[in-house]
Amino acid sequence: AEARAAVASNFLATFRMLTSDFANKTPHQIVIISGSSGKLYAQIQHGAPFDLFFSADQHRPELLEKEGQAIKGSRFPYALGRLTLWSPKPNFIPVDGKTALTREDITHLAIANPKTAPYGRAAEQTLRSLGLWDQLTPRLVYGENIAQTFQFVSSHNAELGFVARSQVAGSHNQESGSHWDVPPTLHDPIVQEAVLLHQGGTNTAARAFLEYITSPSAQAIIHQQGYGIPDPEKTP
Amino acid sequence: MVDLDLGPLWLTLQLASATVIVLLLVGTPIAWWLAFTSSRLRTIVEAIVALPIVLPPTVLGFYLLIAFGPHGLIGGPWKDLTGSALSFTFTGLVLASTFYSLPFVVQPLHGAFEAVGKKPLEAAWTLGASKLDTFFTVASPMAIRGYLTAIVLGFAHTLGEFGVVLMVGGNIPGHTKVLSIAIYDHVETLEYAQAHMLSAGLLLFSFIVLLAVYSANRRLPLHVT
Amino acid sequence: MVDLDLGPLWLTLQLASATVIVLLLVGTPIAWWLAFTSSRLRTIVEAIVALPIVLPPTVLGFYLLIAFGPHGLIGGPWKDLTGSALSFTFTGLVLASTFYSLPFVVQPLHGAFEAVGKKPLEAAWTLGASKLDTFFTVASPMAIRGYLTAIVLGFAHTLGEFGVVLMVGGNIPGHTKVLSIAIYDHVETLEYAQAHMLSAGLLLFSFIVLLAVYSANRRLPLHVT
Amino acid sequence: MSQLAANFEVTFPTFHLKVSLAVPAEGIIAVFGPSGCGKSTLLRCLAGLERSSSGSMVLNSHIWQDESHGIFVPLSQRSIGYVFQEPRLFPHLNVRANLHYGWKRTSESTRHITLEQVIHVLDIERLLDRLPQSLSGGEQQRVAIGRALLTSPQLLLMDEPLSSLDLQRKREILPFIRRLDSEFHIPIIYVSHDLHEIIELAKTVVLLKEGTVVGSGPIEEVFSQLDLRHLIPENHLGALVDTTVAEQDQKFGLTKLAFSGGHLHVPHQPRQIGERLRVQILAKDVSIISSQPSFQTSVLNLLEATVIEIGKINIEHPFVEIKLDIGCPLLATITRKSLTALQLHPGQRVHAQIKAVALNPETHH
Amino acid sequence: MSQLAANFEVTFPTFHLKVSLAVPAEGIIAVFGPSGCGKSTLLRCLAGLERSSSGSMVLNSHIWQDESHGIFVPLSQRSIGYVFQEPRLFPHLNVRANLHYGWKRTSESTRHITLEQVIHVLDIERLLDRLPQSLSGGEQQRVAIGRALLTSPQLLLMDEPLSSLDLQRKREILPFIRRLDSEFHIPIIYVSHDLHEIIELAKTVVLLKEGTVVGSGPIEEVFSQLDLRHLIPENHLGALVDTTVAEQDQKFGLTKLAFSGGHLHVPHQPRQIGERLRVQILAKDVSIISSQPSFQTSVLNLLEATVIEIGKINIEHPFVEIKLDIGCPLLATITRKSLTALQLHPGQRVHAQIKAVALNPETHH
Ligand SMILES: Nc1ncnc2c1ncn2[C@@H]1O[C@H](COP(=O)(O)OP(=O)(O)OP(=O)(O)O)[C@@H](O)[C@H]1O
Ligand SMILES: Nc1ncnc2c1ncn2[C@@H]1O[C@H](COP(=O)(O)OP(=O)(O)OP(=O)(O)O)[C@@H](O)[C@H]1O
Ligand SMILES: [Mg+2]
Ligand SMILES: [Mg+2]
Repeated sequence: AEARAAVASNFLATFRMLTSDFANKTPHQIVIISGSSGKLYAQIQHGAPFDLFFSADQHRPELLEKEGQAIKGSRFPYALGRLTLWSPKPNFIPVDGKTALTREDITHLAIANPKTAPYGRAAEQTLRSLGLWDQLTPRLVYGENIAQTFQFVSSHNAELGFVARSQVAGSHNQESGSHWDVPPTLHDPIVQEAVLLHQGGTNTAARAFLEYITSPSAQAIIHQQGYGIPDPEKTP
Repeated sequence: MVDLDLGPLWLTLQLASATVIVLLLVGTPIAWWLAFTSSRLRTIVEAIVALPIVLPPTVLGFYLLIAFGPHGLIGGPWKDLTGSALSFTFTGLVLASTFYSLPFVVQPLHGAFEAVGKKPLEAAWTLGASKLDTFFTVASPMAIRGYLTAIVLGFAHTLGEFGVVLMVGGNIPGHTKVLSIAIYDHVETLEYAQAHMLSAGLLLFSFIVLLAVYSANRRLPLHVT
Repeated sequence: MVDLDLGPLWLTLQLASATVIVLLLVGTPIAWWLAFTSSRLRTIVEAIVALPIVLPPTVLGFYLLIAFGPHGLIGGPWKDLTGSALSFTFTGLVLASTFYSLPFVVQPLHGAFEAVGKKPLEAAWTLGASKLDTFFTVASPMAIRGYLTAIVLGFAHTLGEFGVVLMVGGNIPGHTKVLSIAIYDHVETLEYAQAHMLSAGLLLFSFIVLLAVYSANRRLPLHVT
Repeated sequence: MSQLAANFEVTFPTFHLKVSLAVPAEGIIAVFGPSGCGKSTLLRCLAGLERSSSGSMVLNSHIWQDESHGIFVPLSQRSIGYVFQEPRLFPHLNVRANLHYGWKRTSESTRHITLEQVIHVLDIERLLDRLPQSLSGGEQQRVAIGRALLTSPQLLLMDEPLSSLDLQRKREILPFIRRLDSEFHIPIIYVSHDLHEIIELAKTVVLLKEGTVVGSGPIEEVFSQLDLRHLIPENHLGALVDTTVAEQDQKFGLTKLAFSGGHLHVPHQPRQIGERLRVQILAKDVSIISSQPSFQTSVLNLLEATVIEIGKINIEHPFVEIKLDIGCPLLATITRKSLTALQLHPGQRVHAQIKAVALNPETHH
Repeated sequence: MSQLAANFEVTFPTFHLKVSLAVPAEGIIAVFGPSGCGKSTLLRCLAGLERSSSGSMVLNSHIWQDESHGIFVPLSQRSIGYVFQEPRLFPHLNVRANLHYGWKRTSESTRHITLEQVIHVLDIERLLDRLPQSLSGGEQQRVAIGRALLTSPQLLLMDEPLSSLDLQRKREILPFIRRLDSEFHIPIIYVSHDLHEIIELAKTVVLLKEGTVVGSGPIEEVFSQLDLRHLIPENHLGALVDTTVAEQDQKFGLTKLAFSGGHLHVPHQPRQIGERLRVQILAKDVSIISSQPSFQTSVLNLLEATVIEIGKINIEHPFVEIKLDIGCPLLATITRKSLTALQLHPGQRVHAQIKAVALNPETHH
C-alpha cells in the first residue's frame, strides 16, 4: 500500500533515507510531502489528503489531535533536534562556543526565526542562557527556517550561526569548518512529534511506517543523521 | 551522480501551459472591457485585478486554501457541482495560479488594446467583419506585443511561482509537486548539486523558449516604424 | 486584542518605493533600447530580462545570497567599493527586488514605447526638442499606460514579494523585516487573527492606492479614440 | 427610383450635427463644405459608426437604422464600403492581405468588383507584398480605396479619397469611380474639397455648413442657386448644359454637340452619335461680344445670346456676373469696365464667345 | 545669394532615391511629382530624419550635413520646421500645448512669428483647448502647420500641408505662407499635388520622377521646358510675364500692368505704382485673332503679337500650342481647326486676346 506523509522540511533528508529503507523492508511505499510545519498544519486543517504528519515541533501535532484531525493517542516524538553553532571557516569556533560568540569580528550571527522555527527558539534560549542575547541581538539575522539559516552561514554572509546538527553531521554534507555542539541543557529540548492523521487511520502502510519508525534500524538512521533519540518513557 | 526526478518538470510545464491558456481566456475579455468601456466601474475593476499580487504568495495561498476547501466559498460550490475537491488537485493549482498571475496578463493586454484603439476596429467592421472576427483578425494581431508580454510574464511567473502553489497544491508528487517546489526542496535539504542542476536546466530551457518566442515575434510584421 | 507591529509596513513601503524608482531608472533605458534597436542582440537581451522570474523566489534568493556574499560576484566588488556588505541590508533588498521585478517593468514599457513609435519622436525633434527632452515630453507621457502598468506591477510585486526578500534580507526587524514576512510569520505561527488583519490592511491600502492611481490616469488625456 | 433617406443628430462638446437627407441613391453624391463642418461626422453616422438615439437611415428598401423602432443593423451586415479620411490600413497585414480582408468577407454572389480590376486601376500591383508602413501617403490611399471597393458594397462612403494623389493618378481613378454606379449600381457619398473633382463626378451635391445641410439636390441646381454662391468659389461658377453628340470631326479632332440653343465644339470625345453628354461652361470662360464679328477668330463657339440678368455690382469687386439665355441658361463673368463699354442691359442681343478648350464634358447617365 | 545645396542617396528595398539639388534658398520651392516618386523621402533627408552615408546638406552658410567630413547636426539644432504629410499632433497635449511645443524651444530672439498671428491666420482660436483626437482632418492639419511655423525656422518643409483644406481656407492661408519668405526670410520646400497652389506660390520647382530630379529651376523655365510638358497637365501650361504696376483704375476696380510688350489689365491689386508683379497667362486663356478687330469686346487685353513657333501637330490631339512674341514669350493653345482657319505661320502678325480674369498675378520678390 501507499501512504502520504507530510514532513517538516528540516527532517526531509533523513526522512527520505527512512522511507527508502522502509520500502526495501516492506511492500509499502511512502509518498513524501514536505513543507514548513505551519504550512502543512494549515493544509491538514483544510482537508489535505495526508496520512501522516511529521512535524518539527510538538505544538502542531497536539493541536491537530485536539481539533480531531488526528487520531487520538497516535502522537509520539520521533526525533530530538540538536543545535550546533557552526562556521564554514576552520578554527573560527574553538572548543568553547561562548568564546566564539563573543568574538569581535562577528558581523552577523544567523539563527532561525524563533517565532516560527523550533531551532530558532532553542537558539534564542541558548543565547539567553549564555547571557549573550541582548549583546548579540543587533547582529542577528533570521532565517525563516533552519535550512535558510544554514544557507546564510554556508554562503559566508553570516560568519556563524546556530544550525541543526543534522545539517553539519548528516551524511549528505561534508561541510568543513568548525562547530560547537550546543549542550542540550542550554535550551528546552527540540522535540519533533509525529501523528497519525484521520485519513491514515485505515492505511496499512501508514501504520506499518509508524511501527518502523520506532524500530532500531530506523533509530540508527535518525541518530546517524545528527538527531537525538527521544526517550520512549517521555512519550505522552 | 546526482539523481533527478523529472516528474515535476512535466507537471510544471503542464501547469504553466494550462494556466497561461486559462489566463488568456479569462484575461482577454477583462482587458478588452477595461480598454474600451466608459463605465464608472472601470477603475474599481482595474484596482481589483491588480490586488492579488500585493499579498505574499503563501498568504494568498492560505486564503485560497480556505476558499478552495470543501466548505470554502469556491470549493464548496465546486464540490457540489463536480463532486471533487479543488484544493490539492491540479485543477485547483491552475485556478490558484490564474488568480495570482491575472494582473500580469490583464495589464499588458489592457495597454495593448488601448494602443490599438478604435480606428482599425471600425475599419474592419466596415469591411464586413463581425466583432469577434475583428477581434481575432485585427485587434489581437495588432496587440501581439501585449500578448507576448502577457504570455511570457504569465508563463514564467507560473514556472517560478511557489508560495501559492505550495499552499494550495500540497506538494504531492505527481499531482501537485511542481519544479519550483522540487528545487526548493533540494535547496532546503542542502542538496545543492541537484538544485543547481534543476535551476540551470530550468533557466536554459526558459532561455531557449524565450529566445525562440522573441525571434519569432521579431519576424512578425508588426514593429516600430 | 491582537497586537500589531507597524514597523514592517513602513519598511515595506520604503522598499517598494525605492525598488520602483530603481526599476524605472534601470528599466526605462533597457525598454527603450529594446523598442528601438535593430541590433541582433535584442532578442537575447529580451530573453535574459525575462529570466529571473522563472526561478522560484527562494531559489533565486539563494543564488542572490551567494552573489551578494562577501566573496560573491556582486557582493565582493561592492564591499571593496563601499566598505559594507550587500546582504542583510536595505540596499541589498532593493537590488534583489529590482532584479526580480525587472521584467514586470521592462516588458510593459517595451510594449508602450513600441506603440508610441518613431513618428511622434521625429515630430518633436523637428520642433527643436533634444532626444532627452523628447523622451520626457513626448515618449513617456504617450507611454503613460505602460508606466502605469510597470509601476503597479513593480510596486505590488515588491509588496507581496517574499522569497527573495526573506533570503537576501535576513528578516532583521526594522531593517529587512518587511510586511510580507510579518504576515507570513503570523500564518506560520497560527496567529491567524493578526495575519487576517495585516492582510486586510494591506489589501485595503493597496486598493485605495490603486483606485487613486487609476482614476487619476483616467482623467489624463491619453485615451482610446 | 432608389432613394437614400437619413436623419441624424450628433452632439459633441463644441459641435452639433443635425442632418436630414433625402437624395436619390444614384451616382455620386458629393458632400461639400468647409473644414470642420461635419462631413466626416455625417459619413460616420451613415456608416453606423456614430449612433444617436433618434437616428434613421434607409437605403432603397433597406432599413439600416430606425431608432424609433429600435432597429440598428450591425455594421458588418450593412454592406457599406468606407474609405476613411486617413488610410487606416491594417499594419500587420501586407497590401494583398489588406485588399483581401473585405473581399473574403463578401459573399461570392455579390463580388462584382474583381481583384484584378482594382489592382489595375489603382496601379498597386507592385505594392502587393509590402507592408502599409513602408508605403508613401498616396500609395496608402490607393490601397485603402481598393480595400473598400473589393467589398462590392451597396453604398460607398469616401472621405477625401484622392486628396494625396497627383493629377495623373486622379485621372486614372476618377473614371473608374464614376463607372461604379453605372456598372455596378453602387451609389457613392463622396467628400471632397476639390471642386474640379466634384464637378467632374457628382450628380447630386449636399452642401454642409456648421453641422446643417444648407443645400442639397442635383448639382446644376445647387451650383446656380444665388444664395449658395458664397460657398462656391467664383472660378467654379458656371452653367451645366445638357447636350447630345451630333457629329465627330475626325480631321480636327473635335466633337460637335447639339443642345437646345445650337451647337458646341469640344475636344474629341469617344462617344456614339446621339449619346447624351452634360458639359459645364464656367462663367469665367465666357466672353460677351456686342455684335456678330466679321473677322476670323480662333474661338469656335460663338453663340447668339440674350442678356437675362445682370448680377450685383459691388464697388469692391471688379467683376460682374451676367446671366444669358442661349436656349438654356449661361453664366458669364466680365469686368465692370467691359460692362460699361458694352452698355449691357437685360433683353439685349449679344454674342457669347466660349473657348472650346474650357469645356468640361461629363457623362452622368 | 542664399543657396540650398543637397545631395542624398537612400535605398529602400523597392525604391532608390538619388538626388542632387542646388536651388536658391528663397521663396517657395515646390517639389512636384507623381505619388511614390520620393517627395516625402526627399523632405525626410533634408530634415535629417533619413540619413545616408554620403549625404550632404548646406543651407546658406550652415553646413547641416556633410558625411564626407563626418558632419551631421542633430535635428533639434537645425532650425527646420516640418509639416508632415499626416498631422502627427501630440495626442497627450491639447492644441495650445501642441502649438507651444516648438515655440517654447525657440530662443526668444528668433521668434519672428507670433502665436497671435498663427492662431489668427489658421483660425484655430476655438480649438485651443481641444485634444487632437477630437479634431476634424482639416483642423488637425491647420494645427500642424501652426506648430511648425511657431518655431520660426530657417527652412520650412511642408508635405502637402493644405491637402485636406477647403478652398476658402487655402485662400486664407496661402498668402500667409507666401509672406513667410518676404517678411521673415523663411524659404519653404513645398510638396503639393495641386498645380494651382504651386503656380500661385512657387518661385522654384523641383520635378521628381522615380527618385531622381528630372527638372529644377525657376518655375517659368521649368514650366515651359518642352520635354517636361508631359509632367505638367495641359491646362497649366502657360507663360509667366514680369510686369510693373502702371496705373490703378479705381472706377472699374482694375490694375494696369506695364510690361515689355505693352499693358495688361488685371483685377485690382493692392500695390504701389511701380511695384513689380509676375503674372501667369495660361495658354488656354489666350485666343488668336488674325487682325485688329473693329468691334467692341469684353476682352480687355488685346495685344499685338508675332507667331514664333507652331507646336507639334498630333493627329490624335485636337489642340496645337503656339508660341507668340508680345515683347516677351506668350503661349496659346488653339484648336487645329482654328489653326487651319487662321492659316497661321511663323512670322505672321496676329492679335493675342487674353481674358483679364484669367490672369493670375503673383508676387515673387
Ligand atoms: N520605409 C520604407 N521602406 C520601403 N519603401 C519605402 C519606405 N518609405 C518609402 N518607401 C517607398 O519609397 C517610395 C517613395 O516614397 P515617398 O513617401 O517618398 O513618396 P512620395 O513622393 O512622398 O509619394 P506620395 O505623394 O504618395 O506621398 C515609395 O515607392 C515608397 O513605397
Ligand atoms: N470626437 C469628437 N469630439 C469632439 N468634437 C469632435 C469630435 N469629432 C469631431 N468633432 C468636431 O466636430 C466638427 C466636425 O468634425 P468633422 O470631422 O465631421 O469635420 P469635417 O467636415 O470632416 O472636416 P474636415 O474637412 O476638416 O475633415 C469639428 O469641429 C470637430 O472638431
Ligand atoms: Mg473630415
Ligand atoms: Mg509623400
